[in-house]
This record gives sequence, structure tokens and C-alpha cells, in this order.
Amino acid sequence: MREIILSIKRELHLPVEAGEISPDKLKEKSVKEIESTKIWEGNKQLALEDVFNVSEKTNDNDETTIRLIGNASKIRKIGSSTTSGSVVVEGNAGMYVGEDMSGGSIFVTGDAGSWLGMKMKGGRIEVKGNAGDYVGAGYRGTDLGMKGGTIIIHGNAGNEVGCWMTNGSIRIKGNAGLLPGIHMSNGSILTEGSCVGRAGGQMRGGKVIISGYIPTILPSFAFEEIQEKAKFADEKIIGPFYAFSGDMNENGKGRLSVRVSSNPHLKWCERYLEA
Amino acid sequence: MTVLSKKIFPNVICTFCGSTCDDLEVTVEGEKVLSVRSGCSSSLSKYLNYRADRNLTPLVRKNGELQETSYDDAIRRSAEILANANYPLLYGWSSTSNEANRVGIELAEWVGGVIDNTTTVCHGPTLLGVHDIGEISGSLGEIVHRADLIIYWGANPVHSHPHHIMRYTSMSTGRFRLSRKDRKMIVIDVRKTDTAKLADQFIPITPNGDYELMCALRMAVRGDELEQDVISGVPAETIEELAEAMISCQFGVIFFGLGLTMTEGRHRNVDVALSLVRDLNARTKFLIIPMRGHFNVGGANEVSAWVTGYPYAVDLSQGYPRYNPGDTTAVDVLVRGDCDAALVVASDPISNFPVEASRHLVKIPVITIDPHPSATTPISEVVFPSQIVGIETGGDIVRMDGVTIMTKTIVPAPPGIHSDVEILEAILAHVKKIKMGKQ
Amino acid sequence: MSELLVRNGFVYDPQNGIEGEKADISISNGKIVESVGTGAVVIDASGMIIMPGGVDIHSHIAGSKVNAGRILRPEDHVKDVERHTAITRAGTGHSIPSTFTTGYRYAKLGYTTVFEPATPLLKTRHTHEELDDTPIVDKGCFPLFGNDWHTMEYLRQGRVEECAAYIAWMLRATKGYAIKIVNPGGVEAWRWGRYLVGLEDKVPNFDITPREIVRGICKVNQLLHLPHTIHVHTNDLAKIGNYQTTIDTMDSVRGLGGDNRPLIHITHVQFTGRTGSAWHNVGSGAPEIADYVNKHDHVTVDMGQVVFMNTTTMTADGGFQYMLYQLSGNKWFNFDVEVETGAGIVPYTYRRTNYVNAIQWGIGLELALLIKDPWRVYMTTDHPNGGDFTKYPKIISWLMSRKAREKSLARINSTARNKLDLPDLDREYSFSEIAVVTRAGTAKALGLKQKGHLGVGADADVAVYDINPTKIDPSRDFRLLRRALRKAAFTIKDGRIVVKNGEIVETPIGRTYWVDSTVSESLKSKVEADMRKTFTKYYTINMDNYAMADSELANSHRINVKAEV
Amino acid sequence: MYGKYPSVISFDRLTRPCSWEGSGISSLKVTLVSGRSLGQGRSKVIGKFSEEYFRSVAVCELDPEDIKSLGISPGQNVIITTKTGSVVVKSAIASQRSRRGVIFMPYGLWVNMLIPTETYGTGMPSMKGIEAEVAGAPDEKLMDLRDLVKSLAGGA
Repeated sequence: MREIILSIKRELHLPVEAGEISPDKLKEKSVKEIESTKIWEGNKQLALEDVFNVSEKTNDNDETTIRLIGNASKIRKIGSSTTSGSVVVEGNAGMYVGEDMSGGSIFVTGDAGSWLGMKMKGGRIEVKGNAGDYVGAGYRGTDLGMKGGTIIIHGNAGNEVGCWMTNGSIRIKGNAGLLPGIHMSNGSILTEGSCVGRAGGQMRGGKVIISGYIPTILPSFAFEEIQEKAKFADEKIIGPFYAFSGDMNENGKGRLSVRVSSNPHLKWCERYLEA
Repeated sequence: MTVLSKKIFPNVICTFCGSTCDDLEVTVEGEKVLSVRSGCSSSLSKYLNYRADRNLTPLVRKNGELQETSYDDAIRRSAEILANANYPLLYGWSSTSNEANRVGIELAEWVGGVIDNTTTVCHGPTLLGVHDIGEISGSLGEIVHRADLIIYWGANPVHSHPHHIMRYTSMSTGRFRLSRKDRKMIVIDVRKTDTAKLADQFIPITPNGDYELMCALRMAVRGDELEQDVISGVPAETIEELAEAMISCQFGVIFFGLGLTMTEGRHRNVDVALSLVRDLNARTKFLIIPMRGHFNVGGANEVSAWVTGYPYAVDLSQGYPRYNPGDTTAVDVLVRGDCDAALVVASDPISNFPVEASRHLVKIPVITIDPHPSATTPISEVVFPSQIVGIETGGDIVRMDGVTIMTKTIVPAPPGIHSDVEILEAILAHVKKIKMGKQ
Repeated sequence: MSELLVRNGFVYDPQNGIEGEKADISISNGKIVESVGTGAVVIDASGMIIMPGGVDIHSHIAGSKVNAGRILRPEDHVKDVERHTAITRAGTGHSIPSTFTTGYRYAKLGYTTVFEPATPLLKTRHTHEELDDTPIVDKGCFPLFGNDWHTMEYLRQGRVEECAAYIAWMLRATKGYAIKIVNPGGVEAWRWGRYLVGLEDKVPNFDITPREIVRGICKVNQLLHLPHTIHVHTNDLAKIGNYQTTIDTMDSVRGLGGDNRPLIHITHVQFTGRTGSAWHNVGSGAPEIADYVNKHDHVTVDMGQVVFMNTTTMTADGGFQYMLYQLSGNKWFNFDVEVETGAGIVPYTYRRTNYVNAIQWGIGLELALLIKDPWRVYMTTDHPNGGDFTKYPKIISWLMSRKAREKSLARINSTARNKLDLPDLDREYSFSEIAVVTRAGTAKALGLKQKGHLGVGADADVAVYDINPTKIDPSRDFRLLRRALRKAAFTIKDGRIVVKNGEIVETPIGRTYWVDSTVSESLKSKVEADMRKTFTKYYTINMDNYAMADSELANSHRINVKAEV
Repeated sequence: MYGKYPSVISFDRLTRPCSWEGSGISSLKVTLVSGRSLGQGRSKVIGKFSEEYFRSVAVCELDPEDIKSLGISPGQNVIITTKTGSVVVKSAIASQRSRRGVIFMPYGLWVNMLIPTETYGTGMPSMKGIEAEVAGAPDEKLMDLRDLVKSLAGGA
């Protein structure tokens, strides 16, 4: 199959919206057609070639790959609604990477903006650098966040990771901001680093695991036990962890696991072990 | 030289804060305000000094300096800047009339810009909370007549809404609540504010502790035991007492301010507060009302919502309304350096935005429409003087609880100074010419 | 002087007894005339249907409650957008369209008049601001009186004439068109978080019952000679088996009027047409209600038809909305208005597979099919409560085609299907009857003499649909019918072509109708004096800042009537 | 832009602000709260460039004990630094007392120099509850509104 190479040819100052940059939408198109594909820069509609140099080469894997080269931090909706194939961003990506994605894969070597994997239904997103806020969230006002798939962030993530998440998994190798798992009903979030706080706020179900430090546990979480391992997707993370259930205010059946060794200040909850 | 006679205007609507008290008695002589009765110190200051320190002629920047120019030239320059912009920001809108807001949104449609109002840095997070949970609210008269428990949380009306307590809450006289002693007043804040000093109970909390305290309160209201002894600096017993007071009141209300929306968690502090009040309505009658700041920030939200569907932060760059605070909000648009021109109406972003946002404003052409010189006027490309709504011109405004009232003209405007509506309509007309010409 | 000639269409003008005959419609200066000169612009309507412009008697399109719904639901708008053009403003849908979009979408359906049926007196200035931003259609609004302190106090003291003078003052102050009553007394109770049941519970602190409120206001309505009857959303919307309350409410005003003019309009009667004692045994009370309506000519009703979709429920009935929040677990908005009323909003999805929703869907259609006289039952969805108004073509197809109903019946909850009478009803509406329930009948009920028909002198509001009644059998080709009705070939408003081939071509500002009923000077001044005393005690704003000036409306159209008092 | 004082200091959101220990400056780690005040509201309508506005907005209210521990007396200037930047304002004893370690500044350009940029996807920057460091700076001069606005063009 083919690899489509899009290299940014000029510095971008205005927001560029290019949801068209997705294997599904480009795979049938010739280079000429790709060049004339319409995208938005600010309030003007222009041809993709005004921003990118387009080229292609054939490769041996059986799916279409899009390689985006250059600083794309102003470019939004890269890989939106992707169902198959892959997108590789060599550099930073803007907001809404992989919005509505249901299959295929997106790889970002730099940082990704906020709303990474918004309304994601399936597939895989991996970010080498940091991600912004609302990773795997839904649109304002809905209770439908990420529905499925996998997001892996090697750096840090911002606030409200997995907001209103209903399934799938998010792994953050760095630190997470406030409220990972806010309003989530299912799925799992693993933070290998530390968390600013309020993990699992208003969660109804699902799992949040914090391997690093977290300053406090929300009062609406009840201490259950010390567990040796915590289950994340289909792997077991070695603990031990303090395990809490909540958010009780939402009659939540969610589970929050916090590594014992990184959080000596939470020793207070052990007094509930006997009870 | 005509002989000026004294005129007394009763029931004048104060255009200072979101309380928009409508019982001012203003005595004027020609353009001079002689006295203001039954206003608070803030409205006194506004009405007695309305003539002090005004923009009096349109200014445009010529070789680096702001210089006087004709009204028509300023209109032309503004229209050209906006019509040729690729991603303009139209900001302000909360200290002018609904009529001006209506023109402003049509202008935003024609120039393909982002239109945002000052909600974005006051109760924007409140609206985000509402999107997720809803709102359980009422008009202020409901509080006057029925409320026997009044809670101010992260709000300091004595300073921000000076007559709020007297007219609408603890000290007001209603049909079923005759006096202060018929009501309990509780203040929750990080400082013992002048409002707290008037309360029956003051509960001090640690900064950024609102979300945790709210969670604990919901637990207590549900009757669940608290595992932690102290939450956000408040002992568990105090939280349980507070929950009991909320459940056992006949009609309670929480007024909350920027103490929730500006601290860590922002809209989630409001989200959980709304959830608390929603829970409480299974036990008793309880409302929650945000303390809206500017006198017509409510109107800016209402007009934006009925024209576009969204209350603020509306991006019209692609020809139809799009909305996602955090992306389409003024501070984010500026900090990302996305916009290439700005129109500022009746607001002073330089005095209200974090410095990084202001640094981008300095770099782009800014058109400012404001009765007074502000921190934003010196950095502007074009400056329009304008009439003060509620004093020199009328118009509809929306009180903090969503009640729309019509302000009236009480003194003549300085000669040659137009209203926001007139200025915006002139710019819009010129923008239409340019755009139609291009087609 | 602008003249139009709509030629050679099949005209349906039931008011004037025209049932599909080929005829030309002559228009001059915005009115229907006998004939026009040779210079007239000609619209060739051959093979098309011509009807008066649609008149919607009950549609929540403007005001603080509707706008609260917009603010509550960004997710409702995000996928349904209207682009800005040189002619039209940008906007959004979906179940709660923005104001400009609302005007455009009504015009595209061939509707030219719409009434906002619930506006809090205190917040009606806002309602009119939104109506001013709702282009093309003529409009008006119904202020809420059923839980208003002044009204309840006057009636409790038996001071009906003073109550009339008070309501006349309020209609003038708010530029209102008719009297709306929502859950009389029950909303005052809800402002304490409490409920009333039936018509005999006393309103807390006011020592008056819902029955007394409805009867009292009905008398007032007659004294004031208002063009429309009282417009009533009955008590017990929150109760499962509430059809009896609806019948009791209709019956509570029987005999109050001398002649056989209607006395009361019961709105979105589907929502209060349920039998049963628990959600699992809910049934349709349509047969009982239709039977009462068929036997009594003092009542008119509108359907409040449910369409299976995600929509936004909103009423002044705050207590009902709280119950719906508890049932659905969806987000909940509540707003209580001092002295006067309340409001509630809950997003809701009607599912064909849901037993109760399927029954509700059936109740609406059963009512329309069982009530014999189309002049007394009108088509509404209680927009957006049962679904948004753009679904009207679908409902018309259900009324005109048994086949269309069977298609939908086959897909609904089977227990509901077996319980409903609907499968056995074979009545199919004619185009004339459709013209009645969508324009002629509603215009008549609203007392709009110049609307709902195409007689000489009528407003030149005309809808032209590309459907040939001699070629297309709506009973069989209901899909073609829907398609034709969704996008009018032409919509003419006051003699101007505003829609062509389903697209907006011009956007004039419609009239805002309001009623000024003049009462005797002595009574007027006495009541005003009383109000001056109570007003500052009751309200947080001043009496002088409360009343609206005529000049505040973009296109004010006052209707003068002389009151009996 | 203030001589001997580091203009920006780094913060880790997970820890308290790093201190100036060793720099010989006696300073306090505090939480900064900004907000409306009667004075700010009243004076802004007199004029943003008025003396009244300057006096009521270019100030920082501290707990008297904190002022003492900074080795200055009320009314002397302090320098406040956050991860965003620094600004010099006049110190005052808080009339609306909080606890030690909480300082208050009225809304205005002075406090804006300190407000962190992040809105965390909400549009709202952190205007209250900001981690900051305060030190006495009696001999540093206050900038008025004009100078401060000019300084914006200069960048950080």
C-alpha cells in the first residue's frame, strides 16, 4: 500500500483545521486530489497544498499510512474519524487528535494538544511527549466520553483525563493533573507518575490507578483494602495499593488504587483495616 | 446659553454590579448628576463621577501615536481591520446593552471571528458545570419571600454587590420571612470577609479546598460517615452540623462567587455544588445562584445563547457557531497567539487577563469602544468614545438572576459621542460593503 | 404596489369551503384580493397544493426558559448548524433552535404564525427580545397567571372584576396575547418543594383550589373579551393516571359561557391523557377524553404529539420536571419566578421500545383520530416537549395514512401496541382536515380573523407544497407527502415570497400580536392604586420598571378589545 | 525586571514553591488570592489612571504577623513572585483577615503580572489560590499603570 507524506511548508500562526488528514479520507485520493483537498486556516478555506508539500511512496504493509512532518501544534483534528490505517506525526500535534476515531492508530512523536482522543471509540493513540487536558473526554454537556480503544502518553497529561469515559484504557507514564476519571462510568486509567489530586471525582464505575504520589484522597471515597496487584486492562500492576471505592456521592462502584509505597501520608486509612 | 432646570429621576436602574438595583433616585441638572439617593457607595461613585476621565474623541494610531480623528475615519479603519482579519476576537459585551450584543454577534458572523464575553473570566466555569449537571435556581424575590437559610460561598457581596444582602437576602423583608432573625446566614470563605462579619456562622476553609469540602458535605447530607477528621481545614463535626442545617431548613439557598470558579477545579467546584443542591431537593427546597458581577454579563450570555445556541466563547470562523471553552475562549485564543485582530467593547482585558494574554493583545491591532480610558486604550489601534449605558443611553440589561429590565437615558451624552449600538452598526454596515464587494 | 398571482394550484381553504378546487390566489399589498393587474408577479402552482400559511398555537420558541434549555445543552446544537449567508444569519438546532434558525425553519415548513405559550410575566421582556430576533413569522406570547399571587388573592376574595382589570393591566404591561394557566396552584406549592393532587387541594397559604383558579380566570377571560380562550396545562402532569384530572378541568368551566363558543383550550393533552396506577400499567385515556370533547363544544385541545427522538422537555411545571429528572437521571434545570410561576427543563429521549413512551405516542394520535371535529383538535408536539416542530410532516403523514401508522406501530414496544386502540383506528385525515388542524382551526381558536384562510382581505400568508392530490394518494405515498411538506415550494408572507423551493429568499420581521383590553377608568385606577401598594412588597423590581412600552417591540401589533367591566 | 530579585522562579505543581534561601532575602511562601474590593470598584469608575485607583489596586494585603516576619512595616513595598513573574506593590494589613500565609490583591494589572497562564481547558486562568513567594522590597519602586502597560510590549 502507500505512505502519504505531508510536510508543513511554512510557519503557522492561525489555527488550522484539517480533519481531512485521516487515512480513510485520503487513501482513495491521488496526490493531486490530496493537494486540492480543502482545509481551514482561521476563517479562510484553502487547499491542503497551501500548507503542506504532498508526496507519496509505496510500502509493504497493507494499510495506508500518513506521515505528517513539521510542527503541527496549530493543526487540529489530525486523524479525526479514523477507522483504519495509521497516522504518524513527527513533531507536535494540535488539539482534537483522533477525535471520533474508531480504529487504526495515531502516533505523535512530540506533544499533543487538549482533547486528545475526544469521543474515541476504538483504535490506538500513542504520544511520546506530553498531552493537554481532557484526554479521552467527550463533548461539553454529554455523558459520553471515550468509548473504547487505547491511549498511551509517555509524558504528562493535564486535567480531567478520561472525563465521562465509558470504556477503553488510558495509560500515562508521566504525571496526571487534577481529576483523572472525573464522571467516568467504566474503563481504566493508569498514572505511573504522580497525580495533582481529586482522582476519580464523581466517578460511577471503572478504575483509576495512581502508581506515584497523590496528596489527598477525596472524602467521598471509602477505603476498602490493601491489594497486592491492581488490574489495568489485561495486565496486572504489582502493588501493594490502597484500594478505595467511590464516588459514594454518585453511588459509585468505581475503584481507586493508590500505591502504598509512594503515599506514606495515607497510612491513616489503615486504621479501617480491622473494622 | 439655556437655563438648566433640576430634574429628578425616580426608580433609576443602577448599572454597576449584577444586582442592578432599580430604586435609585437621581437628581440631575443638564449633564451634571447632583445627587443619588438610596444607591450604594459603588453606584454613588459611578453616577457622581460618570463625567470624570472620559474618552471624548475617536483616536487612531498614526506612526506609532494615538491621534484624534473623525468618527467616519475611525469606523473605516475598524471595518478594514476586522474585515481583513483571518481570526479576529470580539471581546467584552458585559457592560453594554443587549441591543449592542445583538449587533455584535451579527458583526462576528460577517467577519468570521470568535466572540466571547467577560463570563469567560468570571462565571464561565459555572456554565460548564451547568452543561453537565443542570441548575436549580430562582429569581431573587423567591429568596426574599421564602429563604430561611442563606449561604454565601466564596462570595463577598459587601464588596462586590454592596446592596445584595439588604435588598435580596438576609436583611430583606419578605412575605413569609419578616426580618433578619427569621433567617440563618452562613459564610464559607478563605478570608473572614466583611460579609462573613455579618453572618451567624463563618466557616473558614483552606484555599483550593472547595471541591473536597463539597464532596464531604454531599456525604454528610446522604448520612454517610466521614473517614477523614479534617477536610479543607474544616472539622468533620462542623461539616455534619452544616449538612444538618441544610437538610432541616425549609428553604435554603447557596450564593456562590468567583471563590469557586477561579480556584483549583473551577467548573468542577460548581459541578459538585450543583450536585449537592440537586441532592438536597430530595430532602427540602434548595436553590443555588451565582453572584454575577458586571451589570449585564447575564445579558451577554442570554443574547449569545438565543442567537447562536451558546452562552459565550462562540467561534464563527467557519460560518456557523462552534463552542468549546478552553479552545474558543478569549484567554486561550490570546495565549495561543491564534487571533490576528481584536475588537474590545466596554471592557478592559489588560486589567483582567493574565499577562501572557495581554502580551499578545499588544502585538495585534485592537479596536476599543469604551466611555473611559482603560489599561487597554493605550495599546489600541483605534479608540471610540461611547455613551454610558443606563446614564447617557438606554437599553435592556439582565440582572444576575436572569430578569431583564430596560435602562433609560437620564443625562445627555457629551457632544459627538455615539452609543455602542450606533458605533457597532456603523462598523457592521461598512464590513458588509467590504465583504459584498469581494464577492 | 407589489402584486402576486399564485396560479392554477389545488386550493385548500376550509374556512371558505374550498376543498382542493383549482383556483388562482391574487395578492396585493400583503392582502388577498379579488384580482390583480397584468403587472403582477406570477407563481405557477400547477400540480401543487395551496394552503393558508401554517398557524402554530403552542410552540416554545422564545423566552428565558427556552434559552435556559439552549444554555443547558450544547450537545443538542453541535451537530445541527446553519451557516451564515448574505441573506440568513448563522444558528444552531436541534430540539431548541436558536431564534433566527427557528424563524427560517418554520417558514420552510410553510408556517407563517407561531405562538409562544408560556412566558413568566416578570420575564416577558426577554421573551419579546427573542421574538424580535425570530424572523419572518408573526408571533405572540401567552403570559402565565395560574400561580400568580395577585390573581389568586383577587379570586379568593371573589373580586373577579378587579382581577379582570389586573390581568388586563398585566397583558398590557407584558404585551401578552392570551392567558396561560399551568398546573394552577401547583407551581406555588412547588415553590415550597411540594405538590398538589387533583382540583380540590388547597394552595398553601392562599386558601384557594385549582378548580377555583381555573373557573375564576375563565370568567375573567370572558369579561375581558380576549380573542383566545384560557389556555390550560392541567394539574397532575406528574401523576401517572391523570386523564381524569384533564376531564375534570374541562368540566370545571362547563356552563360558564352563555353561547356555545369554546371556553377553554387544554394544551398538549397527550401528556395528561394517561390511565393507570403505576408506570407498568399506564394506558391511553384518549377514548375517554375524546368522548368528552365530542359531547361538549366548550373545549378545544392540541395534541402534544410525541415523536421518537432525543429532545428537551420544558414547562412552567417545575414539579413535573423534577419528577422527570428522578425518573430519567438526566440533567435537571429548575427556575422559580417570584410571585408568579416556575420552570423546569430535562433532556429526554422518547424510545419506541420503551413501553410508556410508546403509549404516549399512541395517546396523541388516538386523540386526533377519535375527536370527530377537526376544528377542535390541533396538531402540535408542544415543541420541543414531544419533539421539535420540524417533525410536523411526519405527524401529518400519520394522520393521513393508516399505512404510515402501521409502519411505526410495527416497531414500537409490543406490550404497548397490544394495549393501544390505535391499531384498530382506520380514520385518515383529508388535506382539508390537515389544513384545519394546522392553520384554519388554530387561527379560529386564536381569534385571528385575518389568518388561516385565503378569503379576500386575509393576510397574504400562503404555503405552496409540491404535491399533486389528484396524482398522489397520501395514504399510500406517505413518504412523498412528508418530503413535499418538509420543504415548501413557496412560502408567501404578507405578500412577499420568503421561501422558494425550500430555501429562504427573504427575511422580513413579522408582527408581534398583543391584546389591549380596555376596562372602565374607575376600575383601572382603583386596581392600579391597589397594585402600587402590593407591588413593592411582592416584587424585587419596581412597578414602573416592570411594564413594557409599545416601542420596545420591533413590530408591535396591538389588538384592541373592549372589556365588559 | 526587578534588580536583585529573580524575575521568574520555577514551580512544580506537585510541590510548594522552591525558596530563595541562600539569596539572603527573607521571604515567605504564600498563597495568593485576587478578588474584587470596594476600593477597586469605586476607584475604577473615577479613572483607571487616577491616584485613587493606583492606591487601591497596587497593594497586597497580608497577615500582620507575616508582614513582621518579612522585616518590614505596613505600607512599605513588597515584591511578589509566581511562576509567571514578579511585581512590586505596597503592603497593607489585611482588614479581612485570613490565616497566615494567605495574601490578597485586588483585580488589576499588578496582580495580572503574577497570574499563571494555564486555563486547563476551561478558559479560566487561576486567579485565586496561586502559589507565590513574597519578600520585603522597601527600596524597590512601584510602577504605575502607564509604565506597567508599556512593560507589556517589552515581553517578560
